[in-house]
Amino acid sequence: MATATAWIEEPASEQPSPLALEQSLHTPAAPPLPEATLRRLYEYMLKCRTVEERIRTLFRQGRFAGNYFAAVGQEATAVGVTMDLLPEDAIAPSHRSFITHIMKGTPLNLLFAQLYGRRTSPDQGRSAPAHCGYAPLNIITPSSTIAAQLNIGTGIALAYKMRRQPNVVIALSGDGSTSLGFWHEAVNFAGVQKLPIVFVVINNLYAESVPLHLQTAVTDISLKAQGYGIPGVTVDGNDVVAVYRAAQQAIQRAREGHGATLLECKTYRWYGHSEIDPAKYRTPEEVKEWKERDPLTAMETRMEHLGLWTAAWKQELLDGFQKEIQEAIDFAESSPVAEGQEALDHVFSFSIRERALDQRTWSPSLNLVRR
Amino acid sequence: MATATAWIEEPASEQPSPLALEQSLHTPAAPPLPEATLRRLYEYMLKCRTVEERIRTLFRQGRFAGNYFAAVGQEATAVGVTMDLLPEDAIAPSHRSFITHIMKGTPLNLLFAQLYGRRTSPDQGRSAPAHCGYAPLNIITPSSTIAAQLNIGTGIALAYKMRRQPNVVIALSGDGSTSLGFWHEAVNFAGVQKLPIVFVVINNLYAESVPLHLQTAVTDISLKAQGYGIPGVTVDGNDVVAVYRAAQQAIQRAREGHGATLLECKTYRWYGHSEIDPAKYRTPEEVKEWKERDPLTAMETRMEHLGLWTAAWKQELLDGFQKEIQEAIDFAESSPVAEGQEALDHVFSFSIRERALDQRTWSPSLNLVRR
Amino acid sequence: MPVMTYIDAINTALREELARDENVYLIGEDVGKMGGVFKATRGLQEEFGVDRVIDSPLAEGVIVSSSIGAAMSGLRPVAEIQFADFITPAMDALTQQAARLRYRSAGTQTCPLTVRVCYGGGVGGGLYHSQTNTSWFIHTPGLVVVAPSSPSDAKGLLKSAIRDDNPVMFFEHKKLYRSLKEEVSSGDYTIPLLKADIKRSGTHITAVSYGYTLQLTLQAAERMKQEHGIDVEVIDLRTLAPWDKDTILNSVARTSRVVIVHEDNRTLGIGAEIAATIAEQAFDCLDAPIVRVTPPDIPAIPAAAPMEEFYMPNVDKIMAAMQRVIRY
Amino acid sequence: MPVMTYIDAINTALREELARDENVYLIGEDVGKMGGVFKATRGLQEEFGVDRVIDSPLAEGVIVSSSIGAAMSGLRPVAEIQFADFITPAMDALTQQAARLRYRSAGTQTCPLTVRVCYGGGVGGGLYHSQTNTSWFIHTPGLVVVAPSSPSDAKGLLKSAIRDDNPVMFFEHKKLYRSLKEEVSSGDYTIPLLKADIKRSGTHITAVSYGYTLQLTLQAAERMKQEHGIDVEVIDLRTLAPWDKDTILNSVARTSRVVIVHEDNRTLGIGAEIAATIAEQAFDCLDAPIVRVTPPDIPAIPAAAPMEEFYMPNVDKIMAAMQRVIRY
Ligand SMILES: Cc1ncc(C[n+]2csc(CCOP(=O)(O)OP(=O)(O)O)c2C)c(N)n1
Ligand SMILES: Cc1ncc(C[n+]2csc(CCOP(=O)(O)OP(=O)(O)O)c2C)c(N)n1
Ligand SMILES: [Mg+2]
Ligand SMILES: [Mg+2]
Repeated sequence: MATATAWIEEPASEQPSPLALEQSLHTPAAPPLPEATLRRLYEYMLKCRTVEERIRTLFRQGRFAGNYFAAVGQEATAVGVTMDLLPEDAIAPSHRSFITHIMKGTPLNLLFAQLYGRRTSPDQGRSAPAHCGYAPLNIITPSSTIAAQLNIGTGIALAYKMRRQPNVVIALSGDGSTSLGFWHEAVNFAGVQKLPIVFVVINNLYAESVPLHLQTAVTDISLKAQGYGIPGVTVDGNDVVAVYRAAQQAIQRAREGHGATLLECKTYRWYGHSEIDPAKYRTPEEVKEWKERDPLTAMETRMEHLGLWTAAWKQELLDGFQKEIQEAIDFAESSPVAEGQEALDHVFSFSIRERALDQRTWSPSLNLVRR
Repeated sequence: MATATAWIEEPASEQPSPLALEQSLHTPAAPPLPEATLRRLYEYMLKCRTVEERIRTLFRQGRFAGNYFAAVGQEATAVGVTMDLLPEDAIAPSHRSFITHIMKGTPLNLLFAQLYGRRTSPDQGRSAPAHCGYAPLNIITPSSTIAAQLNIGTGIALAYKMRRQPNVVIALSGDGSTSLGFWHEAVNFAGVQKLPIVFVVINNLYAESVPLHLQTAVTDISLKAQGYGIPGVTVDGNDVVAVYRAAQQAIQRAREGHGATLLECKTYRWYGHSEIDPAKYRTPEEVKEWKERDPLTAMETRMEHLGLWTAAWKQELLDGFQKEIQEAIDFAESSPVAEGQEALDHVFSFSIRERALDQRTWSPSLNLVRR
Repeated sequence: MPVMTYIDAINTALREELARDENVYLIGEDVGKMGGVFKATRGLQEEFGVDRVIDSPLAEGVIVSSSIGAAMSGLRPVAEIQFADFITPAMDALTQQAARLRYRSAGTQTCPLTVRVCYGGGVGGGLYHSQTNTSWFIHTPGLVVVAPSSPSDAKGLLKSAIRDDNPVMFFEHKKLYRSLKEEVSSGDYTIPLLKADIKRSGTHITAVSYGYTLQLTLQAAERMKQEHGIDVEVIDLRTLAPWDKDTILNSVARTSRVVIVHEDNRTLGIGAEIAATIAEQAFDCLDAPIVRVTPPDIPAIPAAAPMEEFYMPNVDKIMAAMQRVIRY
Repeated sequence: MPVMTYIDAINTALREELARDENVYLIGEDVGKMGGVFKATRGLQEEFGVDRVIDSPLAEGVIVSSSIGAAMSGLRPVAEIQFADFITPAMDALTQQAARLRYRSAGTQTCPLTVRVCYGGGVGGGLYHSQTNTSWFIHTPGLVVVAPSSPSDAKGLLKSAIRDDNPVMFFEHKKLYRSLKEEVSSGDYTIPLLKADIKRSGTHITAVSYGYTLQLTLQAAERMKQEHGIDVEVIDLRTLAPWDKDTILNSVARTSRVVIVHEDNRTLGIGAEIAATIAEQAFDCLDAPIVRVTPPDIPAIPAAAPMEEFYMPNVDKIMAAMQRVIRY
């Protein structure tokens, strides 16, 4: 029988080492991304930023109710892991993944209708703002239960596998989600079944007010992959090129049937957990430091050096985005709100209206012998 | 900012490496165990084996109802991790940990009364056979929910920590338990809180009929420790000395406030999952191979070489055990069974008998103006 | 028609559905190589392969939640929960995900999955192998909850459950698995969900039950006829949620006396909802108090036989209740 | 006496209990540094330190299950579930562990813990920040379930819960947190568990409710008096499990008419148990159908205002029910 020490070493040889995979992302061998790709990465980040800042303003103006969970500051991660997905690929979104709809192609009109809780929204006004799905593009309508979308995602991945479909599920969650049993059961199942799914852990160092060291005793969440026999990779979540490269590699693995990957993206949310959170639990210095590492400006500098960016081009893009956003806002604000009784719809495949509104009373039928 | 690669390496330096810890168990430096300790390890293994084989016979004879989950073949693990615990230390047992009661000192009379479901049992006939706790020695009365005892165990460990008590919780579970979210939440919490608890994963390669590779994509469960920032150790669970040494080291760490350890013991159950499981899902060859690695005979050979074992001594021990067991059986079989209505007791700190048996009916009180 | 046990009827229904629709697959603990701890899936992995009969990791949560995703994708998962006592890890998947996916997506995303749950006491299973916890799910709109009381119902209802477009929880009583045989049509028949079944008609008392206690209720009804000349109408709920109000209230309008029997805890067992509905919508029909025959409110069924007997409904307890509403 | 909101009363009770008993500690998501998402634990970590006010990982399961172990060891944990909607990960800990530890150990091991749960709708929280799921726990013998309807009740009942030797679930309605102020005695007083409270006495109708809807019921009662001269007796359950049968049945014996109001789903909400108990044990007392005012059976409360209004009980709906039982 092997010695205990030997046992410990075994797996490394059995499974792709996170390190190996990670380093390969930084080997000079890796060809530079096409200019068109760089441009699109930037355009999308700028669009996401523009859309969310506008959403935040609308919320502060009280033009829609509920709440919003902005990913401002995290665009490099959201964009890098979801660009170039196929329509048949699925996204399992978290509460902070609203902008991934923009990546997948959900019409902006519908997204704003969702924020406004209008009947024209994909959920007809049921879900809270930002908790949005879109069936035609395989974006799961999320609950609010943290990590639950990952587990549903494994089932979609299982269906791809059973049908030998070369598609992938991008499952998004945060550092806090990794403490939940649901997260563990999902990743373990994906490991055992070699499912085509990429678990993107967006490590923004906080779960609401709770800092990472109270969430887990490790500082690199990618280490957790070791326990599931899948590769774990950590990338700078504010470097959209690094994120995109890592994601593409993981997506490739998945499509080719080599199974799941855990991709940790280290980033930071600029604002509170939600629009009603002043985020007093973070120091101004920390926030400032991270804002200086703005993924957008970083990309601008990089592209400017390559002669791919000008202020004029940016303005042009912004003008286009603002126009599109304004149309979406108009659509949402002119959309009807569902009527009260519509709350009774879509409970089952059959209608429950009659049952729910049943006012009948029964009285004795006397045409019977009674004792 | 550090490179991704650097991040991956960080934690190793931060936390005791599983390898380091493991190797230290095999360094020639480690002093040989005192003869008395070797003797006690053997005596306990022999006693556990003898008790369980007798229990299995009693079950087959239909002398007690329900079922039983024998750890025969796994004694080196059960004994090695629980010997020399203090009365204030706690055990969080699984369904296959009945024999750890013998280690902790629960009177054999009570244990057999528990199997027989008699009123004299610690649970007065409530729990299924083998699901036994004992308050005076801090053994948690287990549920059947796999892994749930680990989570309760973390709370006991938290209490030790809060009270600066140098005690430890030995939390026992199997390979199958590691797939449950409960397992993950317990180990993660222990890692964050640096709790005095040792998670002993008894890896006997099967969860009922399900083999390890369908449970997890790793072959060494100790690897999972990496994701929680605690040391993970794998030992030969059939080598009682190796198990005892590893356990003592983990227990030491816990008592000194350095936190939790994940100790994987690789072993094998000789019989079915329970007494009603023919275990057709395993090959006779596999079973044979493992029976040849019987922890008891291995220890006998080892001790014989050291001049510490004779067949006569063994017989002497066996005679003593059989006598003690017979007394316990007599006690159990002569103990009363609870009456039906006792099912109403111990629901709350107050009695519910009156409420549950309430036959009263109310009629209108006419001394009131009625509309 | 072949004579079958309840477990054989379930095994047959699963085999026929696996053969009929390639989108159907089974997943659960020990359902594959071992064929299930109660042998409900016996022989199915050999016949349909490891991709369609999956031995899952020990994790009820992902057994159900992965099935939700697969169902969203057009598959027809049939998940097994080995014992109702261990369904808690799947509580979020069932109540927050499966029950609400259609609702929160306004009908654009659905999960036609079936979750088979082995439940019930009376077999000496003790605190953690005897539970009946249908109430948690009856109380969760969005879930269809079914519980057959006989082999032929088991086959026909399970087929309907698998073909239904809603998440269906299918509760199988472990004591019925082998204690009861009857003729089961070998054909491909289904029994409609959402409809109760009048298993015995009568004019003096309406007795409502489901699962194992339905059989006890039928025995009590027979003895009431033999020994007291009382005609008891026995209604099998079959579907516990949404339950068939009309069939029951129509019966009460004829009999004016009601006895409800179930094995779930008394407080907020389904009997409470049925009684409350009658007391609100059929108040005029009542000539006597509505009597529930249930276990007492204790955490679980103890292992020792006398305590289990004390807990379980039985024919005598049911007859005593019937006497009470008649004598009133 | 100081005038306090419900949230201040809870904060005060927690502070006083932390100061009174060194075995009391708090644990939950964001309860420490942030003082809770609703500020129920505001200032307590500063005052009592990180060992006694613990920011837990995002895992309701271990928040509750670790509290069980700590309680077994003699501590008095007060765990917080941030939203009732997210209690499912703790379902095993609550129903299979906390509720049964005393029972399965025949009283030799117990867990005196308190689990504070923020529940309820009417604040636009949408599908996953509005739930009322008390029924799951009322249906679980071994748990004491408490739900205060006012600031002074909140303080007195929370102190009793923390000092009680049973696992107590303490449901706090988020809409009550700041919508209501009243005088709250500054002393160290407790209010007994297991007893209902007659918040308004009357002779014509017995109206039963708890939590937020209790306040609506009081408003409806007042208007029934003003507008129709009807005297409604309003009973606040306070403890939902085990509920106070005697107080309610004694009242029904006097009034002979019953209206039950709650925010939980209609099917198997606590109203079902109360109505069923009355229909069995106080049948003679009834002069009218027992009417329940509840939301419809839909999976959860939609975000859009009109649908939430349609869902929630309100004063008009309650008055209509009261008219119905009077006119009958
Ligand atoms: C099971 C569950 N518990 C608690 C909550 C409340 N909650 C919503 S978001 C959140 C923090 C999530 O943190 P993280 O996973 O890091 O994602 P982030 O918000 O940082 O993007 C919490 C505790 C929830 N939605 N679900
Ligand atoms: C949550 C839960 N699911 C299922 C079961 C049924 N069950 C009892 S033991 C067991 C297998 C446990 O395997 P393992 O953890 O390896 O322990 P072992 O039996 O090998 O000692 C299962 C599935 C259970 N008790 N709890
Ligand atoms: Mg985060
Ligand atoms: Mg095992």
